[in-house]
Amino acid sequence: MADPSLKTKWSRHSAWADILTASPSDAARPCGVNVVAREGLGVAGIQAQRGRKAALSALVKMRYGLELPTTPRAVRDAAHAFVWAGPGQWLLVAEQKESFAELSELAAVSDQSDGRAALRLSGPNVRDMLAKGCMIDLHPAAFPSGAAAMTSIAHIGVHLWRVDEQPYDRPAIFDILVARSMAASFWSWASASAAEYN
Amino acid sequence: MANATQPFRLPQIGLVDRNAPLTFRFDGQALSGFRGDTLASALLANGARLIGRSFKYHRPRGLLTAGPEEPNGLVELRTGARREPNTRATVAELYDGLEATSQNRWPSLGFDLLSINALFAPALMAGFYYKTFMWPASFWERLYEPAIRRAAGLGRAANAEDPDTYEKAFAFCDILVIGGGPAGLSAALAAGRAGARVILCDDDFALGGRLLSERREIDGLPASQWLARTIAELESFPDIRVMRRTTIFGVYDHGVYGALERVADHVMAPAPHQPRQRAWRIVAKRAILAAGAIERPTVFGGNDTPGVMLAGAVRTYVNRFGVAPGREAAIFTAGDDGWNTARDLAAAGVKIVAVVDSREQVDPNLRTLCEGFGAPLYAGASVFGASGGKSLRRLAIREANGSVRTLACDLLTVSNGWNPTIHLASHQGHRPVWNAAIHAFVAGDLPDGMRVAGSAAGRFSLREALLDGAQLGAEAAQDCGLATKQSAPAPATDPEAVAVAPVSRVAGSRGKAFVDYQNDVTDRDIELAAQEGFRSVEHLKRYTTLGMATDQGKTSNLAGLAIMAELTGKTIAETGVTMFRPPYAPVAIGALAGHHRGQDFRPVRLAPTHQWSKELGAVFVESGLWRRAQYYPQPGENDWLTTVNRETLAVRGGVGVCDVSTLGKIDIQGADALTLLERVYINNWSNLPIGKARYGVMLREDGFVMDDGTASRLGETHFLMTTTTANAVKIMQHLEFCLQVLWPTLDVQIASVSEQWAQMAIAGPRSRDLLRAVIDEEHDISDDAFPYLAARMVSVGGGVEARLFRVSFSGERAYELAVPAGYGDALARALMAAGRPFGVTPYGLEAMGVMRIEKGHVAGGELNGQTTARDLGLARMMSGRKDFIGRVMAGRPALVEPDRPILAGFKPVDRAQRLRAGAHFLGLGRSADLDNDEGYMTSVAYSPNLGHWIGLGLIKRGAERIGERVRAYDPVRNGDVEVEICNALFLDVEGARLRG
Amino acid sequence: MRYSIFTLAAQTLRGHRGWKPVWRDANPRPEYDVIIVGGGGHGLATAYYLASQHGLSNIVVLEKGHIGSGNVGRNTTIIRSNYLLPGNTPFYELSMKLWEGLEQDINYNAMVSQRGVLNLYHSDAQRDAYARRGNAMRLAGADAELLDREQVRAMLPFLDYDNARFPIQGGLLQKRGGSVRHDAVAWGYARAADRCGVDIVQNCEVTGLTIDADGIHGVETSRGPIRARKVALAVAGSSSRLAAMAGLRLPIESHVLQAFVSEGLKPLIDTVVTFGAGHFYVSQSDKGGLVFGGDIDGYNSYAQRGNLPVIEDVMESGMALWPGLGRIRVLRHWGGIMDMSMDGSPIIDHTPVHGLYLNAGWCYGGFKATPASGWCFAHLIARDQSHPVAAAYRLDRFATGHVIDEKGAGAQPNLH
Amino acid sequence: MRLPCPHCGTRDVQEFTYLGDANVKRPGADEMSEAAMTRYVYERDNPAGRQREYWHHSSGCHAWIVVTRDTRTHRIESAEPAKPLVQS
Ligand SMILES: Cc1cc2nc3c(=O)[nH]c(=O)nc-3n(C[C@H](O)[C@H](O)[C@H](O)COP(=O)(O)OP(=O)(O)OC[C@H]3O[C@@H](n4cnc5c(N)ncnc54)[C@H](O)[C@@H]3O)c2cc1C
Ligand SMILES: NC(=O)c1ccc[n+]([C@@H]2O[C@H](COP(=O)([O-])OP(=O)(O)OC[C@H]3O[C@@H](n4cnc5c(N)ncnc54)[C@H](O)[C@@H]3O)[C@@H](O)[C@H]2O)c1
Ligand SMILES: Cc1cc2nc3c(=O)[nH]c(=O)nc-3n(C[C@H](O)[C@H](O)[C@H](O)COP(=O)(O)O)c2cc1C
Ligand SMILES: [Zn+2]
Repeated sequence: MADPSLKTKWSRHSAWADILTASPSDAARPCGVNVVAREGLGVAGIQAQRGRKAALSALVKMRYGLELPTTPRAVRDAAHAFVWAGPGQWLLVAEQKESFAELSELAAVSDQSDGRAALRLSGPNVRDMLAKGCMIDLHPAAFPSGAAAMTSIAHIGVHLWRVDEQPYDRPAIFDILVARSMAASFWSWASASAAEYN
Repeated sequence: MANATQPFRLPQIGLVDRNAPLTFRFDGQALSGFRGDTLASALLANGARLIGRSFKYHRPRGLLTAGPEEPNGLVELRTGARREPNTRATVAELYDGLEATSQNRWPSLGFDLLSINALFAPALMAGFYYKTFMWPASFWERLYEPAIRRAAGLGRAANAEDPDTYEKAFAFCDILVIGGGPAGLSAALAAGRAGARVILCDDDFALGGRLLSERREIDGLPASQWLARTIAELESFPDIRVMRRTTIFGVYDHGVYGALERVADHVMAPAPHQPRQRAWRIVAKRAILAAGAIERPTVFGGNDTPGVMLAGAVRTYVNRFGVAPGREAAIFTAGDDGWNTARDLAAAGVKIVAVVDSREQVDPNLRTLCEGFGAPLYAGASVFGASGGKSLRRLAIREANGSVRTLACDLLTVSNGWNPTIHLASHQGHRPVWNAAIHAFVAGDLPDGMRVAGSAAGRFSLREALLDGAQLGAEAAQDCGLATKQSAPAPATDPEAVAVAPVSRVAGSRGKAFVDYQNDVTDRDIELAAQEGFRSVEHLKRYTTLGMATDQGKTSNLAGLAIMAELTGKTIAETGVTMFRPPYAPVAIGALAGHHRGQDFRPVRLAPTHQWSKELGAVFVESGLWRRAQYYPQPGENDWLTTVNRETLAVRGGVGVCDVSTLGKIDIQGADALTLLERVYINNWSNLPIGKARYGVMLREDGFVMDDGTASRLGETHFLMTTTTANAVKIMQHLEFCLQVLWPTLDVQIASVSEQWAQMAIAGPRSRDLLRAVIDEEHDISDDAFPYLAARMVSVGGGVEARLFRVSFSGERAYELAVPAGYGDALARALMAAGRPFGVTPYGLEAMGVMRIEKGHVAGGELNGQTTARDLGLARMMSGRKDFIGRVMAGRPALVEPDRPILAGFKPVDRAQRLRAGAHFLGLGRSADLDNDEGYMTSVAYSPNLGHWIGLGLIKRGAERIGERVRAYDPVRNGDVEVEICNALFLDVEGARLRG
Repeated sequence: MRYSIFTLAAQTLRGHRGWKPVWRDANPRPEYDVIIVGGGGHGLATAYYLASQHGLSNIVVLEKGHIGSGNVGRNTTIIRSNYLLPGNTPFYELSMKLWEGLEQDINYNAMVSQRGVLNLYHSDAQRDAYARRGNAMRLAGADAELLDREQVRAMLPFLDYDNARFPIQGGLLQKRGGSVRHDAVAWGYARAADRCGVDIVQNCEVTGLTIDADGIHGVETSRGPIRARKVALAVAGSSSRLAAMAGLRLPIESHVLQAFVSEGLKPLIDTVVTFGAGHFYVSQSDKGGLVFGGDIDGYNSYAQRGNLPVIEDVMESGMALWPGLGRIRVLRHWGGIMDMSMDGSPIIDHTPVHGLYLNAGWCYGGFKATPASGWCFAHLIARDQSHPVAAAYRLDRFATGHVIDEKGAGAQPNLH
Repeated sequence: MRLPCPHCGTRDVQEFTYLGDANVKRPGADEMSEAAMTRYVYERDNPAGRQREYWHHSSGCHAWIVVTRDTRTHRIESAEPAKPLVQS
């Protein structure tokens, strides 16, 4: 389903506008940390209604072909990810903005597409960089592919999950969401923390 | 043996890199050293012995140790904004261009006027200040205290903004190994071989611990080979992190360890993007404390004379740094270990002038060794006086038979046994226990997950260090669920003797005998403390300041309490030891703050229209974490009041727009959503139709007002609640508590959508006209279709979903229009473009505040956590038909006392006078004292509509006193204004403007 | 022996052989008129004022460890009377007046140093709240000045005015506020009480209260039972534990507050400063250490030590306020267990048990209260009637709603 | 400190908000009185030892949890969701 607001002439302001101005890296050298802003995502908060968790799982399975995770994990395919967001709660992250109305039968759905600013972080030093603020263990043994967590970094709440399928000793790729209003502060921390690797 | 510029540098010996000469300055004098030196070793190499002055008596002091326990050798390192006072020369790594200055002396290190204190020393006994300086009382602040302060302190802080940056970091492991000496290295190796995730930290820049300082063999080869091999193997494991220059400074609950990594302290200035230091929070399942041991001095007269040094430190200077701390050395030892120093000094070519062994029985082998030095051995003897002022010259020795002799020398090495470094084992309040066999305290109960290995466990031989490490490393790996392979046989070590019969103090000393060097605590001070009743070790510490200096008594505590034990006739075990506290070694405040300083102290929250406001020249104000537009000055307006008046009048006269995105917005859905609202708000919700909003007030459980805001019914079981900006997070948490804990059976789902929606207030008589121009045509917003308090989904800009609410804070016809935050900027611009014909004016928080005060709406000033709904004139809202949070407690006698201050309006009687929030109300003609205090002004504004200042306030029986005059008394701003009490509604009493 | 420059000089000549114990280390007798439980500042001051103001002398102070080992010996030494609410202001002002004459009264130099206490504000709302408080202080006869940014800058030029996340707009200054040498308060009161005949018994833990229908008859201790018809509790962080021995539940939680001291430095800062936008306050001790602290750790604790997050929070706040702290090193940090009351204000009252008196709920601000607390508690114990300035500190105020909630934080002891 | 969130796993205490004693129960409609509410709102056992207490995983999953902890040693015995397992 296409975003109904796409016909507007109003322009949508990226959460990273005026913030992610230039790449912090020196193009000539390989980067320790790569940062990509994820734009245009559709994000929805989903909470099962009382007694409807199983039905919701079934609906998600049917409609998206994905299994709703019941532990802190992200279950994804190319177009969608269902990320655990607390007991009975998920974030649905769609590569493109779309309607989530279908799920409203069984769940409280709240659009969060504009409320979250998303980054994809990768590179050989991505864990070193995240360790400068992230209070959870991102070692592959503790945070394998598909693991997800809500936590805070540098006093900013984040939702992050591992999206790569890399073997144990390969650098990982993380998707990370922060509140839109704090994107600039998050970047101030992230760019300072990555600086020594770029 | 001399090197032209470093006369005390030994040829060939040591680990410094002779191919990397470095230059540095001490007190302005250019000196040189090598890479691998510490400032201390380089100073000694250059023949510098006087390094600093003591705290109280300003006595000349030299180096006592070679490690972090150093009490004397403190300097100001670096210059300008990078100056670091009290830096221990013994751990400061030498770098090219280093500058250090001696401290706590005036005018110079060699000639210090305050050394005159030493003359008064007889009066300046422990705690003398408690007994005097009481008369006249006012002289304390004016005279005595400033003098004491100037004399006290040690180094001078830069007190300029620190130019360097810091980082924090978090690390996780199975096993944390604290200390990279033989015990720690073998522990890490055993754990690593078992596949554990290991972090090995060492304070030093080189791994090896005491092995770097000793001439030892492992498996028949120099220990350095074992060291190199072990380090190489450790570094080959991907899951072992070896952290040099990293001190574990504290042990916290549940396996959390604080560590400080000195990333760039060994260079002139950090590289760009490099932090100076990094503070780590390490989370470990298991920890092995392999922190080694600290040597203890003996207390005797003149023991602080520069040139008196600990024997182990002397070996460090000789063997590791290739420096001879003197040319003619006497050895004073209470055990076998002092003899190692004699042997190593002799091997390095230093002349041994005498060995004084306090034990009567000295092993014949050692006697033979002494003969080899060509030096006399005094067994059962002691050194009871050392003298020479700024540098040791002479010793007074009392022999076993009581005869006294003097001896010339420039170095005295003191060996009195070692204390295990167990500070970290005690950080959680576990008391160490006395081990009489080694005459030292060892760790007792341990923090969960910690074990102690090697010297730190009081097992002082190299063999034991290697054995303990290998065993505890393997056990810790097993505890983490890892299988360990058959361990390799422990490496063989050369023989060593570690017997010792410690001497805490030498009786009948000549001259002052220091226990705590840095704080100038002598054995006499301890005697005085005992005499005056300060006999518990904690009293002793606090009364004499023993162990309270920058070294925290690492070398001195034991001697102090041994003397107290002797004076009170108790054992040391009964006497006990003072509490060890973090940090193990002092930690820079900047490191623990990390990134969070200046603008990064706390995150900033920016509204979706921030950029737009900025372009309009808004002046921003901090409001919680948000940065909000306060007002929008235009050219020519040079005070804020002019701007705010213009904005206010523009709204009341036409239309204004204001970002209100910062309000908390909570989406509430579910079959029982209405029930939730009924239980958390004081007023009634059951009759709220779909498509309508209502104002609500919430109480805390104690009956005081918590928050207010509107909630809108978007569907049968779907509501949107707004909260004040300040309470957004708190209310969400409150609702989660209600739903998860108080009423878990309710079928309600809540989600914060505060970030999702940008929201603009559009207020003023022309607001509907303006809206008409931005809202898509198909939506009817006529007053019939969209009356006051309507709430509905609409669309704007040709299909952008939006929510429209007809609510008003300003008292004007007003709307709030919400769009997804990505369109917030576009919305603001569209409103401005469409509003040009109506003279649309952006307004900020100030104008909003003026208008709400004109309408008597309560906000932060009134919702201060001390007011009840009744105080705020909202008692009528409290439903009597239902239960809600806070209902019962709001009925307590004190909350319904008729005399409580109640909300009212206030106008200056002389309309030209200004009002101020915070003024207290006094009856006219009443004196300014507490008995006449009737309440206070909560908020004020200049009303451009009325042409004078107005205020809201809480005053006793306010509602009954309309028309009465009182004083608004504000002495802290020299204010005393006569005001009239009026209705807290200054404008449009009938509400005609609100409805159009 | 009186302390003075003359005795000091005389003793110096005699090699200090004549100094006597500062207080007697008494052994407990079987019975007293009044038992005071807790050898902290409040208990010792109460004993002294009972003896010196009310003529009682058959008094014992029982201390489970050594005197001063509780909060009096581990606090950040700030004294001030800058309170807002009428239940508090006159009490703290009495305390300030007693501090001002303390040393001459007890003949012990506790180093009462009126170097000023400055609370910074960072917003208009905070300014007005401070104005409200400053005005309340002036009405109560205390001194208070509201400074603007430039006046603060003139006093403390090194704070961050230009790049601060929460810029300083000004401050509320109480010049008579300041600091007092913490240990000396305990020792000085102990010496003064001892000279009035009070027994101070250390290493004597109260393990039970002997109560029947007529009230209290004494206490059980680790050194045996002791009888008295009046027992007064002044045990700060242990209040709930002692109250539980009498079957009472208090509106109190015990929380840990941490404190920090830096390495010794030459004089840097002359006043006490509190940061209004974060959790940080700092002063400099006579020895040169910066003494500072911040917020409580935030959960019930009886361990006298804290955890890293709050330590880091304090350092972040410190750096945000005063960027020159960066290279200054923390030397030691420790914690104390505070009796956090549900409205942030203390209790000095009878209990439902006849003869059992309670002094508790001091939160992180009871050091400054020491003299007035002792003064008013002694009054209550001796006359069985509240002292007028402490009349609001009733135990039943939570039931009646007469709470004294300076911060408006509500019934949450960890928010005060 | 580190608290074991039953949903997220063990996390730094910094992610949580403390409320206090979990043994106090809000009086039900039939027992509601000022005296009962005073006990609920103000009075606490404040034990030196084992305490059941409410924490909110505010930087994590937003669940309220009940942690059993020793207030003298900070040692944690257990943690469970505060919300009873109602039909899901
Ligand atoms: C880190 C920190 C900083 C602070 N900063 C300030 C400040 O700057 N300004 C300020 O005004 N206040 C401050 N306070 C608060 C202040 O220290 C306390 O409120 C005050 O000291 C409490 O009174 P007290 O001195 O009598 O308590 P304590 O000194 O704690 O005395 C209570 C005594 O009772 C004893 N005791 C307990 N149980 C028993 C028993 N069963 N039997 C016998 N004895 C028992 C204890 O051992 C203890 O010695 C601070 C507190 C802390 C922890
Ligand atoms: N002859 C004697 O009487 C005697 C006495 C004591 C020690 N020794 C010798 O010392 C060695 C003992 O080996 P060991 O491994 O037990 O101790 P060690 O002293 O060799 O190593 C301890 C290491 O821990 C580090 N360390 C200490 N505290 C630290 C902290 N908080 N954070 C990070 N690092 C810290 C030190 O920098 C040091 O490198 C043996 O060689 C033994 O023979 C001999
Ligand atoms: C105002 C003040 C200043 C202090 N200054 C020092 C100091 O300079 N050096 C030091 O080691 N400890 C200092 N301390 C801390 C004490 O050593 C001790 O940690 C504290 O009183 C708590 O006791 P504890 O650690 O034994 O539990 C100071 C304490 C206070 C209250
Ligand atoms: Zn969780």
